[in-house]
Amino acid sequence: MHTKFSSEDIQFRDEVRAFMRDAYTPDLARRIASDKTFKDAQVEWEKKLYEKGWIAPHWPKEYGGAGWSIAQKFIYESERSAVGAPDVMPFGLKMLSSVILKFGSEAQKQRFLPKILSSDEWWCQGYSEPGAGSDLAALKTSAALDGDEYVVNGHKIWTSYAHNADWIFCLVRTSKEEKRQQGISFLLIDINTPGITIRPIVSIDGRHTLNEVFFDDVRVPKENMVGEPGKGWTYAKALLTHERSMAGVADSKRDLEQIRQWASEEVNGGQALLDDPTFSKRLTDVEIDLMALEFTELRSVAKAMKGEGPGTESSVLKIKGTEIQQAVQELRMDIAGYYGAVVQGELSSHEVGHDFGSSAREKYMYGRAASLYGGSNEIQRNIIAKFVLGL
Amino acid sequence: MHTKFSSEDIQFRDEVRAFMRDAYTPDLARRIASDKTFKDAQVEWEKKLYEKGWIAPHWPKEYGGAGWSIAQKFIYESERSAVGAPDVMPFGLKMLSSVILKFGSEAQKQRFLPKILSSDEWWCQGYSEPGAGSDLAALKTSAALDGDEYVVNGHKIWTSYAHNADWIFCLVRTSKEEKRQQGISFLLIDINTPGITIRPIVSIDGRHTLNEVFFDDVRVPKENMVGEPGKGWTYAKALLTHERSMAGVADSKRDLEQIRQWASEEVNGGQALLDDPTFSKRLTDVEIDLMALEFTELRSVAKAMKGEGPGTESSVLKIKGTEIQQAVQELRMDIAGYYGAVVQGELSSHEVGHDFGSSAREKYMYGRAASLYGGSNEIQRNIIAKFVLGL
Amino acid sequence: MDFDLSPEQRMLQESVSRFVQDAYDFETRTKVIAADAGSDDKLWQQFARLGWLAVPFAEDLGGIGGSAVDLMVIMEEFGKGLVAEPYVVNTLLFGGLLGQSQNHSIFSSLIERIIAGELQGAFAFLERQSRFELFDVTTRAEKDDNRFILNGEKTLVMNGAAAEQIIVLARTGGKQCHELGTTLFVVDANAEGIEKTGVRLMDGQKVANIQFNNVVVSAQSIVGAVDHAAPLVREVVARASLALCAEAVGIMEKLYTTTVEYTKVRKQFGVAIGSFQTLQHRMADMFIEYEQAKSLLYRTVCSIDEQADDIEKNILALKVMVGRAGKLIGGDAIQLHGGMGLTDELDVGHYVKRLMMINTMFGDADYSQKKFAQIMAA
Amino acid sequence: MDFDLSPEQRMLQESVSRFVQDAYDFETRTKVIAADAGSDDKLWQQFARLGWLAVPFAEDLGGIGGSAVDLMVIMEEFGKGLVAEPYVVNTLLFGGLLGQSQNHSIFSSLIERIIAGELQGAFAFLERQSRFELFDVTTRAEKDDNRFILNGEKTLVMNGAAAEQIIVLARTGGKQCHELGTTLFVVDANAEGIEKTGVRLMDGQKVANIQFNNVVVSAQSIVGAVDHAAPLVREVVARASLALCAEAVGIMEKLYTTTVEYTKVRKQFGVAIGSFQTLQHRMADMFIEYEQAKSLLYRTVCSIDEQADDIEKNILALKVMVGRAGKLIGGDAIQLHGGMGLTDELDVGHYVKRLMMINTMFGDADYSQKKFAQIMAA
Repeated sequence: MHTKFSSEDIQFRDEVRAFMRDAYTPDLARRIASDKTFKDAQVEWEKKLYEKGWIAPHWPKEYGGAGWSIAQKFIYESERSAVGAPDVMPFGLKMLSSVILKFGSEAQKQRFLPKILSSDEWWCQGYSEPGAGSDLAALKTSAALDGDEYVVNGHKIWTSYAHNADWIFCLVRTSKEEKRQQGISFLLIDINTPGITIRPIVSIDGRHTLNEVFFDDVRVPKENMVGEPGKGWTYAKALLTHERSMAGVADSKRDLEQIRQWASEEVNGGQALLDDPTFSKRLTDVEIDLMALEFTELRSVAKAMKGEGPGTESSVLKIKGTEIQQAVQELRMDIAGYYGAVVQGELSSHEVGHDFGSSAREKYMYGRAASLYGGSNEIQRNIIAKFVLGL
Repeated sequence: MHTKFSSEDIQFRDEVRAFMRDAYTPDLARRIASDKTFKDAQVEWEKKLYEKGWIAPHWPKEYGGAGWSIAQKFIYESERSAVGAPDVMPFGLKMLSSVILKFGSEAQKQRFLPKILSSDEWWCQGYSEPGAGSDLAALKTSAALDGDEYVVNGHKIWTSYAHNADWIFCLVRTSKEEKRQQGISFLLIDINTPGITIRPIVSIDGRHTLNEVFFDDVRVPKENMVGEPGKGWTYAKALLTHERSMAGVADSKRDLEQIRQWASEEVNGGQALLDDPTFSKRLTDVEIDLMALEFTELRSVAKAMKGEGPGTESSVLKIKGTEIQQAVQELRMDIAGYYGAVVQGELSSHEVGHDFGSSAREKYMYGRAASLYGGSNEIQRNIIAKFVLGL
Repeated sequence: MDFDLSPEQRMLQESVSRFVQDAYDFETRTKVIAADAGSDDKLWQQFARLGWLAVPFAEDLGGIGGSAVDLMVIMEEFGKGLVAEPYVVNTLLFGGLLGQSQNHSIFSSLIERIIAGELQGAFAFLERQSRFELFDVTTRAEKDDNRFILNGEKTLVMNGAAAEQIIVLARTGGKQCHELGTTLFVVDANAEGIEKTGVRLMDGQKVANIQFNNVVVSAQSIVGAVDHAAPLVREVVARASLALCAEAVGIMEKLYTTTVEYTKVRKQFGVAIGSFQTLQHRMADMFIEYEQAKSLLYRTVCSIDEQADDIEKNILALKVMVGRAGKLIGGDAIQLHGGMGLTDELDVGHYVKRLMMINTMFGDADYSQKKFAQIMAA
Repeated sequence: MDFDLSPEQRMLQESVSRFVQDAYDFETRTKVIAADAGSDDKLWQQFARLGWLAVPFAEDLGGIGGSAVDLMVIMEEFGKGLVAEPYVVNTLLFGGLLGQSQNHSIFSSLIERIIAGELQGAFAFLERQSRFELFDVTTRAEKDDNRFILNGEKTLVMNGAAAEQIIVLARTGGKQCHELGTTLFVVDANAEGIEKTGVRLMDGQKVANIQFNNVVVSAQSIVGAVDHAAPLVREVVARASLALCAEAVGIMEKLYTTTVEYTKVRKQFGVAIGSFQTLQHRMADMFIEYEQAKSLLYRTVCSIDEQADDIEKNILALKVMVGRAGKLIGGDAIQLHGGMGLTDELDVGHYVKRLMMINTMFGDADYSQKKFAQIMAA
């Protein structure tokens, strides 16, 4: 029982660390954080990774993957998030690509993978519908074959970054079966096809990442269907198991260090907030939880290194990871005090009178999503009860 | 909107207060608190109330009730618990008596009520069975008519004070019906009847209040059945609505004052525990909750004074009341520190080196029952969801 | 003992509730706060006509001399309707300081105009560094003959963008955090040397950071006594806290009932999500927290109207509970609304933001609990 | 990176686990603790034969020089079996003080006897007033030529009833709570002037309040250095804390699994109560808390065996988490067992009581968290 990495791994860690330090510049960070400059800056970042050969480490080497070991993937993720650098956009590089690699035709691989890899084509995910959220099998968007084309009609919602995307991969209903999952197919759609309308959904943080996507007699070439009709559910399922892996430990660590700093500077009647025992208690509650979670994650990685698949500990990582993130967001809001209410807009921090109040609020509000997305924490507890505890 | 009582009520309050001060002596308190002297002391206390005419305030006046208003009942309860005086044993005076008064024959009233009132006959309640706890309708103890007698066979559990009781009132199955509730009858049984065996159950606080009661061909005169055969469930139900009323506000208040005192005397490295902000935070959490609960109770009493029946707020009172009690018990344990582990037995407090550690532990352990009995807090939340929120 | 409203109070409740239903739906509110001022003068006139602006003022000042219960009734309904108009700041803070000061007679014309809905006022207390310490004041008022010269900055002044008159808490003596040596001045918002920066807050209200550069104020503009602002400020802030807590209780009622209704109609896996036991228990907890907050609100208003000796303690306890229960109810309301709860379109997030604002105002739950603990230990 | 046990460690685990299964069922344990000594000498001999008593001691003292992981393995299994034998006090506290002191060579025969299972020892640190401050010591050792005279009282001394030798923490200088000026003495339990009162604790162990009335001890009986007991005591207490936390993690595993199994078979309203979603989620939370505590335990033992620089921080964090998670898991285990959980007959309540004891030992969760916060702020 030990926590040491091999010397090769440590060498690799140093390489990643150096790359991150050089490539992820403060200027890039600033532009990625702003709605207006986000897409260009994110593409710039992804192209750096692409050139380094690190953009799709989990892909097979022949398609441009890095051939990393589990340990290397973990080290890469830790180093990346330790400096706060963003992950790649997952829709093409993680989600769709695993489906195409496993179930797509050779033509689809040739057509789509290179531009995903180079970040030249952005994807979004068309799964959820107004009547089909956690219960995805209830989806209604239909695709009817008409000659060589599918005609798609329906309404997707909560589509992240649809307004930045070139393509959308959709679950659509191609037939009505007894078992609801069986009539679902997996279809790739050029988002500029006539008949597609994108409506932005402003989130409670005041920002725009989500959209509704309406399909009105949208014609899609039938070669854009992945695999067989009616098997879309199976493909999507295979993908979902890839989704949960990291618990955001490095990010939360960085946030907590920042919070210690801010709390030492925020003064109330002569006493720094950090010296207020009530605040200190809340802060150390989270710090201790995170110290534990870090090792829950390491235990999971160590299992994976021995070839044991990601087990049910991913539900623990998801629940605790998001609980810690939300506690962090709450601490940050509480440090900001009155200034957490500010909607900064075009004002400078000097005009507002505070550095992080407005972004603390945005993160707090946006963070409410963490316990909902990727399988809500309620569903994660169902999973633990069923698959771990056998209830 | 106001909190004032009428001048008659205030006069009554003063009378109760004076009585409690004089009648509930420290010596009596000490003897009631000890397993060995409990029964005699409790009877002595109840006889004082009997002589004052206060032992059964909710009974009709003709049977010895006090004819009190809702306000008077509330005042009495508040004053009684403010000095820590125990309630009367509920099994005869509260539970059985309401069933007999409502559904019993004249002969049963004459036979049983006077001795209940004078505390000369003690009762216990034979409801729960090993396979029938919260789901009481699953009970199996049977009573078969044989001539003029019922022959009872079965096994009751969690029977509080069976070892102190003269009689037991039981729910028994007299026939097997489609609907499980319909075969249940309400039977009064002399606990000294041959065929009855009482086995003590020691609780995790080390004390003995609970018992199992075994019935082996126990013959019970058929005139001891209350009301009609098969209606026992209805009678018991009518009784259950009486059970929840007070949230133990006065007791918790007294406990919290005591805790403030102890915490100011308990010192750690020169600092009194009361001055430790973490402890102070936990203590004031409970105090604030209790300040609110006191008015949740008053709101409920005010409704009752206007003739509106005890509504679903009794679930709120039960949940919050027991949560507060358990938080109080935990605070007391934590003040005691190492000494909370002591099982004092025959040792003096001087020998142990601590005054309240052992009793803090007993109360803490016994207090685990509060969230289970009288409808577990989970069931109370079901009730709120169903009957208040309409879910 | 009786917790029913009087017939007059029921009428008042009815009147505010009808206003919210008829004239202040969520769409209207969204438009009102989107406007630059963050409030609507026509609506304000309606408040005046309905007599609501007179409620907190004593009868000899032309007011109604309303009780704490009256105030609670108005604020709870405002909460349910998420009313963004600057009622608290105009009548309880600005108006309260004027009306409850010992020299209130010289401000009678200002008070008349407040009641008539003709004057927007503000109370500038916060500074960049002061956090929740009301008397952490560095803005200085230097005596210069019969007048004072104001220098400094007040931040996030509620209604500060729209106000014509601003009461400023300034230091005339003593050290930075001392209560003694603080004085209140009524200042014309257009006086020379005043510079405002409008700032939008998350609940839609428009506040202002205000700089005072050698602003000249006369000695007649002093509210209360020189150096002794503290007792008056504390009294007025306590009343405003109570009002905000009543508003919060109204918001919590709205949030828990809205959530219950949503989970009855929202279906997943073929059943209403409100049929899942864990969600039922969470909503039961929302209800319990609401009921407890409401009880503590009743306790507090009764103690005020009965002039009991535990008013300060009750208000602090209420502030703590409203802060904590607000976080719980707000968080669960969003979580149980799922994706919808995360959109700006739905009203839920806006109610939650207002609850968050109220938690912070005049000291958050942690801060209020510390003050509560001090009183209990005294 | 690897969190598997070595083959030797698996054998050790197997050995303790088999002992618990074969020789230490709940009935046996109940009998053992009911005996006046609160432990069983035959079992203790078995511990010695199996080599467990040698694990914590360095090889040059006749021990095995076990790692923190080895210790964890033993203690987790002890936890699962609710083993009441005085392992921690004999090998880690009493034995640890002797073996880790700079003058350990003069105690080699005592250490041999500990390892052989022939000597019961105790460590008397607590006093009536001292609560969690290890060095709040009033028991005085006055120097008198080449010997010391002990006066004072030590309370709730673990294994104090059975111990033949007791290490006493006494004051030889300095003020009441000062670390400096405390000294350790090995004292014969039968020495003149010693008076013991046996006290039973809730986990069944028999401790003693011990009075020292002019007890004469020689200078040779000093463990470590005069006036400088603190570093040694802290080191030994840290190791004992770790061991208790490992025991607690074993207990938590037992409690959550037992509870899950119970709810699978216990029926209400015609279905297993484990099918109710709220109970499922509570058990999911028990599992999560257990997993987190286990992770922190791994973190801590690895940091010790790798001589990392965050050992003290890790042990404190672990102590906090074990205290809190223990309360949650213990409370829910009782609640979900319903009436059965409240009986003395079922083992659940006894596991819970042991968890409660462990929370208190050497400072409860609140206290440990304060010390953790101090390290973080440093």
